[in-house]
Amino acid sequence: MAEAKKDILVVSSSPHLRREENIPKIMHNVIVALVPAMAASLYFFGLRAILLILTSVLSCLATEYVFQKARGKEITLADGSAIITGILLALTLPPSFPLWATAIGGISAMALGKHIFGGLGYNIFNPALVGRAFLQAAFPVTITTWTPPLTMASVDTVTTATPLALMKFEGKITPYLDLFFGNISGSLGETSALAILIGGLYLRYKGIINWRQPLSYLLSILLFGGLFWLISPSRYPDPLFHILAGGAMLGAFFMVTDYVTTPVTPLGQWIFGIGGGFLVIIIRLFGGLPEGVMYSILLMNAITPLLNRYTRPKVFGELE
Amino acid sequence: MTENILILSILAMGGLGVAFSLFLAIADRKLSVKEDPRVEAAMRILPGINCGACGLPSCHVFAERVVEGGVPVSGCLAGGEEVATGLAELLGVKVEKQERLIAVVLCKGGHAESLYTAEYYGEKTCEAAHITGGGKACIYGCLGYGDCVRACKFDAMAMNDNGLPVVFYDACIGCGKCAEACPRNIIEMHPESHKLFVYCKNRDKGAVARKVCKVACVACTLCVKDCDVEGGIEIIDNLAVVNYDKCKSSEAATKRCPTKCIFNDIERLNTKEAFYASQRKEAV
Amino acid sequence: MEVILVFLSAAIVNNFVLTYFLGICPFVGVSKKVDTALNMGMATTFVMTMTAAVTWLIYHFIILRYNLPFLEYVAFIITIASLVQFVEMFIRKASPALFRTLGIFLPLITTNCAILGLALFAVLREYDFVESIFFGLGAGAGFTLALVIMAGIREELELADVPPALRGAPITLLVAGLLALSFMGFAGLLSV
Amino acid sequence: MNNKILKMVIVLTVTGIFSGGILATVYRVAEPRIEENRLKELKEAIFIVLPDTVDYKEIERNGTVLYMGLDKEGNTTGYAFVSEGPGFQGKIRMMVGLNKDLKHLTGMKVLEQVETPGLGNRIAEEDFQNQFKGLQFEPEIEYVKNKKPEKPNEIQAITGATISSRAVARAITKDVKRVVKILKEEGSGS
Amino acid sequence: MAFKTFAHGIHPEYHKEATAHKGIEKAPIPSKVIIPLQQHIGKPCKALVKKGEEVVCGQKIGDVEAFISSPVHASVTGKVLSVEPYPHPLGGKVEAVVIQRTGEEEEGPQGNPGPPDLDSLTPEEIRKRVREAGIVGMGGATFPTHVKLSPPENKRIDTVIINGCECEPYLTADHRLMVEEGEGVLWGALAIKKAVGAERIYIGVEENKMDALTILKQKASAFPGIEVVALETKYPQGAEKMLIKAILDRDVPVGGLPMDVGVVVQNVGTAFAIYRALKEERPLIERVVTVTGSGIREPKNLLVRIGTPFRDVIEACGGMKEGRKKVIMGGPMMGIAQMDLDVPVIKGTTGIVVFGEEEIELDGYEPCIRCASCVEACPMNLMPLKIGDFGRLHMVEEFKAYGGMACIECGCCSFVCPSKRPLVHWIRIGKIRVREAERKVGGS
Amino acid sequence: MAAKELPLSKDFFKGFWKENPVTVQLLGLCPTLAVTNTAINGFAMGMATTFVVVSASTLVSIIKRLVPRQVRIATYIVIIASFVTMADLFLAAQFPAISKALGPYVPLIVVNCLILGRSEAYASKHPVHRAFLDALGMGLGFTWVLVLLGIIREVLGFGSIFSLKMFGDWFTPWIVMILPPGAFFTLGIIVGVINYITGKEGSETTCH
Repeated sequence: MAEAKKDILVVSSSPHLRREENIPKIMHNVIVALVPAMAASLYFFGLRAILLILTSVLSCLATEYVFQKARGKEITLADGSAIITGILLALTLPPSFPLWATAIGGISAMALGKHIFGGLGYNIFNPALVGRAFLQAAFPVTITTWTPPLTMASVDTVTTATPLALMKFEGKITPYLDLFFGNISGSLGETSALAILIGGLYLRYKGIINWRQPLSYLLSILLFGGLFWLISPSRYPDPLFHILAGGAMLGAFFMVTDYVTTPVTPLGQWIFGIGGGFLVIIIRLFGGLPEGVMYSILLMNAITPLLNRYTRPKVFGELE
Repeated sequence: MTENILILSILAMGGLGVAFSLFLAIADRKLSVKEDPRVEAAMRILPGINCGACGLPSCHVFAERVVEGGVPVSGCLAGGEEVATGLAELLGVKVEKQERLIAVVLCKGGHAESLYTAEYYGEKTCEAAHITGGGKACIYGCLGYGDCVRACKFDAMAMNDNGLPVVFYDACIGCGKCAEACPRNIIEMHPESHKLFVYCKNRDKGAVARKVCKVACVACTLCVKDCDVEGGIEIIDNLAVVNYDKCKSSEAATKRCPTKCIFNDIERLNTKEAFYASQRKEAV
Repeated sequence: MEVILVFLSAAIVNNFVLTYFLGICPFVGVSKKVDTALNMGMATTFVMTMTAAVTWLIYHFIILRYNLPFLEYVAFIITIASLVQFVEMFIRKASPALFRTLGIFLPLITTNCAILGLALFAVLREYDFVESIFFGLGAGAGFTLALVIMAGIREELELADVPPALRGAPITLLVAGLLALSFMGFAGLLSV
Repeated sequence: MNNKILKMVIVLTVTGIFSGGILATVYRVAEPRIEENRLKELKEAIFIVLPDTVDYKEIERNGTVLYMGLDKEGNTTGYAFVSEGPGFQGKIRMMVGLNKDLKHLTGMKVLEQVETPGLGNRIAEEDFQNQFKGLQFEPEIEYVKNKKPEKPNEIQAITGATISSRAVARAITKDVKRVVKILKEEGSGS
Repeated sequence: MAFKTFAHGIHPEYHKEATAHKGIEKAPIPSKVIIPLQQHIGKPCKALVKKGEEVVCGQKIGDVEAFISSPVHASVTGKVLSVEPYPHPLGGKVEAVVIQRTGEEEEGPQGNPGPPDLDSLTPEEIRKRVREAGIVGMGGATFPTHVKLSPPENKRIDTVIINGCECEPYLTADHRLMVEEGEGVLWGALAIKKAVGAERIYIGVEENKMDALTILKQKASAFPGIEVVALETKYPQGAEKMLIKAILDRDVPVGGLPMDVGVVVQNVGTAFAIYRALKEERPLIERVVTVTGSGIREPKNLLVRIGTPFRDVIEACGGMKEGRKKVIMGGPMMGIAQMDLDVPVIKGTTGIVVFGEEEIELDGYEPCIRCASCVEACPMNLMPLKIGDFGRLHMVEEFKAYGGMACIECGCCSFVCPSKRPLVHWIRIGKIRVREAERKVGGS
Repeated sequence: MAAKELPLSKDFFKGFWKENPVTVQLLGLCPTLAVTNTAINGFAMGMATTFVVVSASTLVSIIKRLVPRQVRIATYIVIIASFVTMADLFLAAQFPAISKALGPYVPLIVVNCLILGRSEAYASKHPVHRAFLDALGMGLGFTWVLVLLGIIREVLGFGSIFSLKMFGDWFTPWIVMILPPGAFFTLGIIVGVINYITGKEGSETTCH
């Protein structure tokens, strides 16, 4: 080896300046943005919520560790991406969901959703939703068994239906204020629209998400929901209900905005949002399941590579 | 009833058979397009690994061309003589003997011999490092990130402990991919008969070259004088260059080299086995 | 309206590849590039539609008429084989350019179980002639859809750090599983 | 050229003829067994939905096939028929038993279904099917969720499979009314 | 107040305060200069002098008979030590004339009467003199200026834009030039306008250089047809295409030149060099160089003779601090890291930025998380994440299909990437590969 | 082609592991995925396929000289379809329950590329006894993978093996395993694991 000179020069390719932002910073901000939703779940469902979130996060971290260790890769548990997956997965589960099944969800989320593709950045589908969809397919009964929030006075029943299920199967509409604040039965994190909105606005404020995806997704739900409502107001709920009920808000701010699994081009992002919103309405109103947010996003994830391919922006100065 | 079924089904199936085979036969006649069956036959002979050493995109294209007569039957480097004979047999032509090509790495300035004036940060490939100049002071020398080794599809190269690539004489088929991959054009393809090589590409003046690398050619002209053949070696741009038209091998020319950068017939010593044996020894 | 339902059902809700496992071989084999996948999909759709029509005729005018149910498979497969071969010859003659992009897939189509599956399902579901044709179109469209989506994903995965043992077929199957999981969202869409 | 074509035609035709012949022979052997299996299955289903039945008679009315159950003495035990309707993913076919007075059901057995395993396909389980014993179908069969049925025309839906349960209820309601109408007309007519 | 600008781009920290208010100092004249025979885009010069020959400051020592080329001049009076390949700040080794200085403090040819005003010069004469003075694009591009001043017959030029953006962080050379030599810049701009027959002149300056804006606006009132435009401070505002977009809202076509939309863009430094060449008949032998960065003891704006080794320039600023350093010629966004301090200052050296340990980015990168920051940042509206990968993996066809060749290598994508991926580096590889492939096709 | 005479045992055993039709050659994936929700279904499908591949290969090997090139595929496919029909009739007559469970996937054996592949690539070029052994090996190789797949999916999806209950009431079946996604996941993982064991990187389908 040549003698190491003391003031050796460093050469590298330009640019020589880099923004301070890095992956852990982004991820940690997302975790911060999830705090209101987690707090709301604690308020409505008590310590059970914390248990679920912990189980989910730990199982995700453990799976990530095992995969990275097995492949001899750098262990990147600290970058926070596994934690986010864990939290998001937990937030989509019913409060009474068994812990062992939660762990299976966490493992399948990380294994099937992320590490078979090579880890962070390479996955095609949103890992948390892969975990959720896996659980939905594996334990369809357990995952649709809902307990009411602590704040809801209900003595006669141990299980209830979510606002969407009430709407779909019994034609009942839940009051909007309850939907907004989260005084309803449903998954841990999707009950309180308010808490999610706070987190989403924080992410926007920090510049981590852009406004295109949540906006187009929610607008599309409003539009298509509104269309059917106009066709038959008695049969279909009004668009505001669609926005506030179920996982629409959580999806709009934390899943449609996921970097890895959504398009990178502006046009692609619009199409993703609009297509997703359309699918939500179709599945909610005509499908076999009351909720369509998860599937709408997974399906759009699947065509994201195609969207990226066919919505390449016009190069500056490119002729038509 | 039962007899009926038997007869009916025989009739039906026979009818279908007649109908479809006639239909196809007529279609075949009306719509037939000839494809040379020899292409398929050639494909069977070729190795089918689409290495691209022949300069064509795939083995199939090669097969088409070779049948057309666009490329010689010996054009498949990966397949070697066996394929060439096979193709020749198929196409009824004679094999032109072609001399085997070997890749030669013309730089001996590894970590131990070179001066580093800078540290390179960035993608660890020669190609990328070359754009920024890399860390080595010698801008003609091997960058040592192994693009050539990665380019080799035949497992005929490896990086040694000194950060230099080694070509395995016994495994190289002469496809030239490594030479193509080297951004500094240090690797050259030579016929087997070339034995004498100057392992340096530095065109700086002797003093400058010497400063940056212990085994650089300093253009001292000793080899030029010692060479068995007059004019077998010339100095071009401060660098000794072997003129293979006149001289392919000369032990004498290598004797007095002050920086030990010219050798005769050492390539054949680089076999796969020898390489891994030597690496292991050093590791111990 | 009815035929549109048949079409949508075959294309999306009961996607041939993702719910009936039909046409998995080409699905795994020809889904590396989007362009190729698209061509393969179109070729298959074309053959499927033709098959749906011809096998319907054969079923109704030979097999049902003379009550020879046991000849169904043989008759169908020989029809398909001949059809594919004919299409191959025809395209080759009519448009050599098209043949170069499509032709290489045609031999693959004969043993694409989606085609025979299509013919069998059409019989099983007692579709009439027009419905059969739309069923073929829909199944072809669904096959193309799945194939193109998969190709898009696989192009992306070319750049990904997939574990070596999973590269190629295994990751394709796993992604197909995830796609099937996503397509479960459509379950029950057209039947209630 | 012509020779080639001729050979092609002959080979394929001969193959076809052989194939047709052999298959016909095999079919001739297998067919009775297959038919037997089919009848056995039908019979079993009828006996399940119509208690105390040992024999049945197939009757056809306006294109609807009905099975009249007979007990040991040859008395009518009720009527069975096949009811069909769209389920969650595909068609559901059921054998439904109707009592002699056409007042209530005597049983139901799912013949064919492609509902989600573990969820919708639980309509084929005993517990669910048994709910139809003695169930009244006027004004129509209703389903309730997560609680015990209270009225005589109610069944409890399978948890997580509301749609499949509802599909069964709807299909049976529709078909039983039709059958009852046919039988009543016949009764009044004769 | 909303300033004019273009779409996308980034807002890095500018770090200009270290030198923004420091007047231009004359650097000591070095004892030895190295004049590379190629300091421009185009055909390299041939040496007009031999080893041992005496040369005087301002003497033309290299030239070649080619349109796209530019002569070089001795920047000191002295004796030619050698003509040999020498490390070049743009990489590799280039034939250079090395001159040992013998003369005392010389100012070079200047004060020649020259024509009193522009009216006496024809466009043809302006171009000729600009060429003889060896003027090239001083913003770093080093495209021979007389070529730009000779638009082909079929391209009508209506507008001249003088680029005073200096959007690269750290650099203040142009800024100081505008503040201190505003009149010269404006005069040079008029000469350019006359040479190309344009109707108007815009001078684009980013609004973070308020003093320069004020001074230029004041002085411009005396010149007809010059408008000083304040632009938003955003990188890469100074890229030709972006500048034209911001000021005129015209899109230069991909692969096209500003002249395709009737515009000529010149850097303020170039305008000033033209002024000195015409007014003072002084060839281009010195330029303003910003020497700054955390590794420099006394950051300065220096007037440096072309050919001065970097080592001497850095010495004139109190030398470098201890430890590992990165020496960049040009700004940190597009500049080139040097592996040797013997390289000389050339006509395109806008600055020498020396980064100390803390400013050197770490090696290595993470997987792309497809955050789309690069897509949002790219002023050329490309998808850097894609073309970067295509370049890295030598996917030539895809690289071209995604418009990789349109990349201006401004570095915005690499700058914003949270995974620290070296996108520009990869894109350069891609471009090289595409050119190689095209050469191959063309060749066979 | 068969320049070197391999031992007969090799003809037989290669289908089990080295050239396993499913895990290595990726042939016949449709039935592999579709009918393996229980072990018994997988077994039945495997046996039916084995029957067809053995009969077809043997017959093809016998008549290989009589068939002209142009109608080779068509003839083979007719032969295969005939055997499949026989298998189908046999199942319907003897095992109506299994016949019902396998549904339309029995006729789809016709287009299982494994069978045509063996007929075309092996039987049409080799003597009868070799073709027979090769087909038998392939068929059994196919069967064991199907049974393994069936076992995994049945255990997780129903909590049983060959319909025998495995776990107590505490076990909640993973319904996903008997649904399409579970089939894809399980096969994907099995092929991945086998690639890992054999040290092979990525495999491509050779179906044609």
